[in-house]
Amino acid sequence: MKKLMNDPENYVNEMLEGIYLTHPDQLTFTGNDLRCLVTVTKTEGKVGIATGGGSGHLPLFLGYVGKGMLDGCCVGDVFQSPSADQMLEVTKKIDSGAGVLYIYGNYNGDIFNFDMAAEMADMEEGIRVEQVVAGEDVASPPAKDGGKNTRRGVAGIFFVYKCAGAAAASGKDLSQVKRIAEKAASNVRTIGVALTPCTVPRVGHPGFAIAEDEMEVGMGIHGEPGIRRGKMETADQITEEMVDKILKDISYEPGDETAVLVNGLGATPLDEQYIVARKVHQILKEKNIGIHRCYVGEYVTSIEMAGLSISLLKLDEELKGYLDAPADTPFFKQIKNGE
Amino acid sequence: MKKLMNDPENYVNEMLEGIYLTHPDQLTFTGNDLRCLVTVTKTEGKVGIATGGGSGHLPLFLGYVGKGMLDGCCVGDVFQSPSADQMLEVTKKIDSGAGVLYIYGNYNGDIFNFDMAAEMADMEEGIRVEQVVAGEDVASPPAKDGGKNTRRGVAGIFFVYKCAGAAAASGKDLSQVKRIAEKAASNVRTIGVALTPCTVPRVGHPGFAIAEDEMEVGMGIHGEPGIRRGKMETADQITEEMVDKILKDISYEPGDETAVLVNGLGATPLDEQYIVARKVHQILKEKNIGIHRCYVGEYVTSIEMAGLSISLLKLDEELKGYLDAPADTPFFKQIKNGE
Amino acid sequence: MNQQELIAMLGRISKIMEENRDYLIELDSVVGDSDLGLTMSDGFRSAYDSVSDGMEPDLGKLLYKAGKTMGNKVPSTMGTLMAAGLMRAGKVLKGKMELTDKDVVSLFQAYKDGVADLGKAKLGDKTFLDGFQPGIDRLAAGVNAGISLEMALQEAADAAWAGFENTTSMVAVHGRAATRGEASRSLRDPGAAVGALIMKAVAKR
Amino acid sequence: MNQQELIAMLGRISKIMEENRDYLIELDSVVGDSDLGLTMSDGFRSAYDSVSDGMEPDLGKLLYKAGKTMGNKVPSTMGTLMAAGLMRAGKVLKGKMELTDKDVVSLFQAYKDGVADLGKAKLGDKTFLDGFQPGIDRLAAGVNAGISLEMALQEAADAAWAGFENTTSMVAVHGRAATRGEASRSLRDPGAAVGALIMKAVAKR
Ligand SMILES: Nc1ncnc2c1ncn2[C@@H]1O[C@H](COP(=O)(O)OP(=O)(O)O)[C@@H](O)[C@H]1O
Ligand SMILES: Nc1ncnc2c1ncn2[C@@H]1O[C@H](COP(=O)(O)OP(=O)(O)O)[C@@H](O)[C@H]1O
Ligand SMILES: [Mg+2]
Ligand SMILES: [Mg+2]
Ligand SMILES: [Mg+2]
Ligand SMILES: [Mg+2]
Repeated sequence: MKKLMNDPENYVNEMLEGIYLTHPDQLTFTGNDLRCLVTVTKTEGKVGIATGGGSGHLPLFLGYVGKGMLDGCCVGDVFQSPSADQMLEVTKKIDSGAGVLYIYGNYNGDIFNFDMAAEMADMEEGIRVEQVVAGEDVASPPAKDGGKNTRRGVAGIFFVYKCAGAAAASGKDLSQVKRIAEKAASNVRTIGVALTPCTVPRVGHPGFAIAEDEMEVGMGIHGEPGIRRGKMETADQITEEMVDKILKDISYEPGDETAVLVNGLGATPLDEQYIVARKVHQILKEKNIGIHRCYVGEYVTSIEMAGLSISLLKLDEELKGYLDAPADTPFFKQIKNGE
Repeated sequence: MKKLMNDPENYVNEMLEGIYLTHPDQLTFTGNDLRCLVTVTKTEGKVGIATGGGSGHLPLFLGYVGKGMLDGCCVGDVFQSPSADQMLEVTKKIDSGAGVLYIYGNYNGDIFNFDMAAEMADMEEGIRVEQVVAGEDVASPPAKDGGKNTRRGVAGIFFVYKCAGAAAASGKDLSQVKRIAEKAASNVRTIGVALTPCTVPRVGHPGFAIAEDEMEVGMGIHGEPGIRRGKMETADQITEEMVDKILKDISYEPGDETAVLVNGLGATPLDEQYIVARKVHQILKEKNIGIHRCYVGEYVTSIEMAGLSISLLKLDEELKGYLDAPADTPFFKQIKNGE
Repeated sequence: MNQQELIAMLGRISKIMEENRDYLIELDSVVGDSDLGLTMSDGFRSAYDSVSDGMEPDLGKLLYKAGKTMGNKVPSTMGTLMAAGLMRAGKVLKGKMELTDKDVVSLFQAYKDGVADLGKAKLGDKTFLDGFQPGIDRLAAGVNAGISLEMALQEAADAAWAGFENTTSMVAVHGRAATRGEASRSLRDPGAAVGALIMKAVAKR
Repeated sequence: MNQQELIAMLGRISKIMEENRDYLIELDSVVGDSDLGLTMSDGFRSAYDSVSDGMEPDLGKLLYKAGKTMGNKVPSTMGTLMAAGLMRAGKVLKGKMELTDKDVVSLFQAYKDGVADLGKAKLGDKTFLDGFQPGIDRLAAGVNAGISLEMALQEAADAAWAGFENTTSMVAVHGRAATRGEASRSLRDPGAAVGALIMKAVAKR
């Protein structure tokens, strides 16, 4: 492991200090706690949206706090949930009377702590809180009939933020913003492929090993095991397998429209991400599925893992409208067409 | 080497196909040659700005073609210059009567080919072309007194694009745009540190070796040797050495202002880049040098090299104005404050 | 058990987690995200540190405070569950300045209830509970049968460890390991190891 | 030298670059960016392919076309310089359908001039020229002295190779190697190797 860092114990806090020094006009923190990020521009009467989760995924989570996206975010240590107290702190700061929506990934630690925070917000502060848990990794098992979602939340949460954020910015109320977030969450599917492991700074060695000529299809963003490990294949072959897995999981009719996210996990160059994006375009074109928007880049990483993920968001007119809305956060800017 | 690619021979062209499929509303190509990129929105009467160079540095070069930045770009194979014919093709397409400025890095192959293209544009097409060659790596030797610039061009070229692009967008004429580009080029300084090598896809193995506990300070973006190789140090120590080298090379007085670019080379997580940005802020604050803007992220990469570079652009009021102007390219968007 | 003994017990738990930091990282790296060694050693250390000054005479409040501190320090799955366990134990023992043997049994039963209520896992789901509850059950049985607390705790520790080892007969249905389905069976559950280590530390006095 | 022989000579240059692809990559990886083996084998191959059909009877135009093609195919430092060399040779020999021994000498001298004019390097600057010009000089001397072209070329090839080996006595002042300053001295120059390889391929007929 070679990392540009000081004491691994300070990895997250020093990263956060760098963030605040670099983006003072967009981000600040609350409760005297660097890990409780909030936007500097609070809009009265707007539904607040908060997220949170472990560090090690930049620009997720905190990078999406800003105009048209999120209002606040708690981050924990690398791959660790922040605490319920921290989430409550952020909730208090971003509520402006219209209530707060939590959007976060489907992980035990996060669920436990967001649940506790929501209860405290209600009991102690009288703030109405709703929750949407995003889990869309088709490499993890789907819910047993009627049971709760058992899938890992990965890069697709970006689309949930984008749509919910735009809905809140447009003045929708809490139940509407929740409905739209749920619609995005239930229409997105993701699958990843990992080529190398990643190292939690405080652990100091990779979380798993993978041979020089191997890849793991379906690996999670913390190194959770995937569907199969095998010899490296061509980008086209891998992309076909991945898109195929997604399309087997959610039905698209010819003529349907989708948004694509090709997401680098950390060490894979943009070149390779575009080589994969090219193949995604070709496959979807062949199936007569329209691509309304395509995003390529690092949106949700796994520290310095090599590999990438593909997410598809099935669109209707409502989601398209929210997806197209402008946004301005430290890590994601979308300028409205024609502006 | 593990890369998500197909035949290495098609690496660049397939990457480009992915780019055009993903950004059809911003980029297209000319002369039936994928490697001759131009913006889709030509502004009559505006000075055209073209750049070019080898692939393997995304988002450099082509990622900065768009509003407020560049009009056209030629890319070659990985780490190889594009040809004079290609540059001529782009030049013809982007000229709208006000002439064209070439901005490119200080490398032999690029110089030879841009020189030839400029001559052809003048002789064959009657297009006025001016050139600014950017070379600011303080780890490479400075010009011998009065001689031409012998420094490698690295990440600092981003600032040259930004300022020249804003000047051209504001309607300045060719000689003014050139003057501003030169001002930016002569006031920027960069130094990098590499932790791992990178692999040219068609070569198939790393260009050099570096031990698991070593780093190389001053390495160039194609793996050119740096100033010293040594044991890994803390982020704070490395940052101090790097900033020190820059400040020894260009004088800043207390009260001067600068723009900072902390640039990831490919495999180094954003977390680590921010840990370094934090230290840069601390050092400059101590010296009473004001940071007008700070950019952190991957702006100029070396395929999948781990490491980063630090660039400082010494500012005056004129450069500040151009730096603050909005921009909208596939890879770089800046929204004007208060918009 | 008096205040000093209770604090010492928390100290032993903290120590055993530190000693097993790499072991837990190792176990978690096979099924999860490798952090368990960090969260358990940091978490129980912070729990212990928050009460080691002996300023809190109410042993219920003491446990509650230790739990609250741990929850803020390491809010991972296991960190939060352990915090919930300590806090529940604190609620149940609130007001006591000294614990009888039966109180000690209550402490661990409440701990387990706190974990089970937040996590909603059942015995056999291959979680912390499977490395903890067998110990609690044996402890209760021993104390009820009138053997010495020391001996009951020793037997409890052995039972807990056997419970942990026995997780290789179970399929995970919660947390990261659950995504492996049947493939999780052959693996030992890291959270159950924590349960067994707690019982081991408690017994070793 | 007739058209077929000239084309065959270009074919041999292409072949030697292919055979030395990894060797040149190796040399360039020490001082530069590792691409020289790729650019030289791709470039001379494209130069050869563009004229191998024998449709161009004017040997000057043939060389010019080969150079132009190479410049478009591999516009790196050396690719562009080699293109400039071929194009200059083409200009000088324009109109000839057959080359005398003196013309062959002119060909290589023009080639060298094309490279020198674009690159502005001097002998001793540790470039292509240092592995090429010693060969040309010997070739000219041999032909002037009246020895057979075959023997003159063989002597030229040996002189060129010695020139290449001798680059370890020079400090680079151009291109990527120049940033190493004095440290570049002990290294053999990759571009000079190309110069020597060209002469070797030319001699081997
Ligand atoms: N619902 C649950 N109830 C009890 N224990 C659980 C539950 N879910 C997971 N666990 C335990 O948590 C352990 C993993 O803890 P931890 O490493 O903190 O998880 P994570 O890193 O995924 O947040 C598992 O081995 C399991 O024993
Ligand atoms: N100005 C010059 N004139 C002649 N040869 C040069 C000049 N500059 C560099 N060279 C040669 O070019 C070689 C490197 O070529 P190449 O690998 O194509 O460069 P790059 O990859 O940097 O574009 C050097 O070894 C040197 O011999
Ligand atoms: Mg965890
Ligand atoms: Mg090159
Ligand atoms: Mg874990
Ligand atoms: Mg080279």
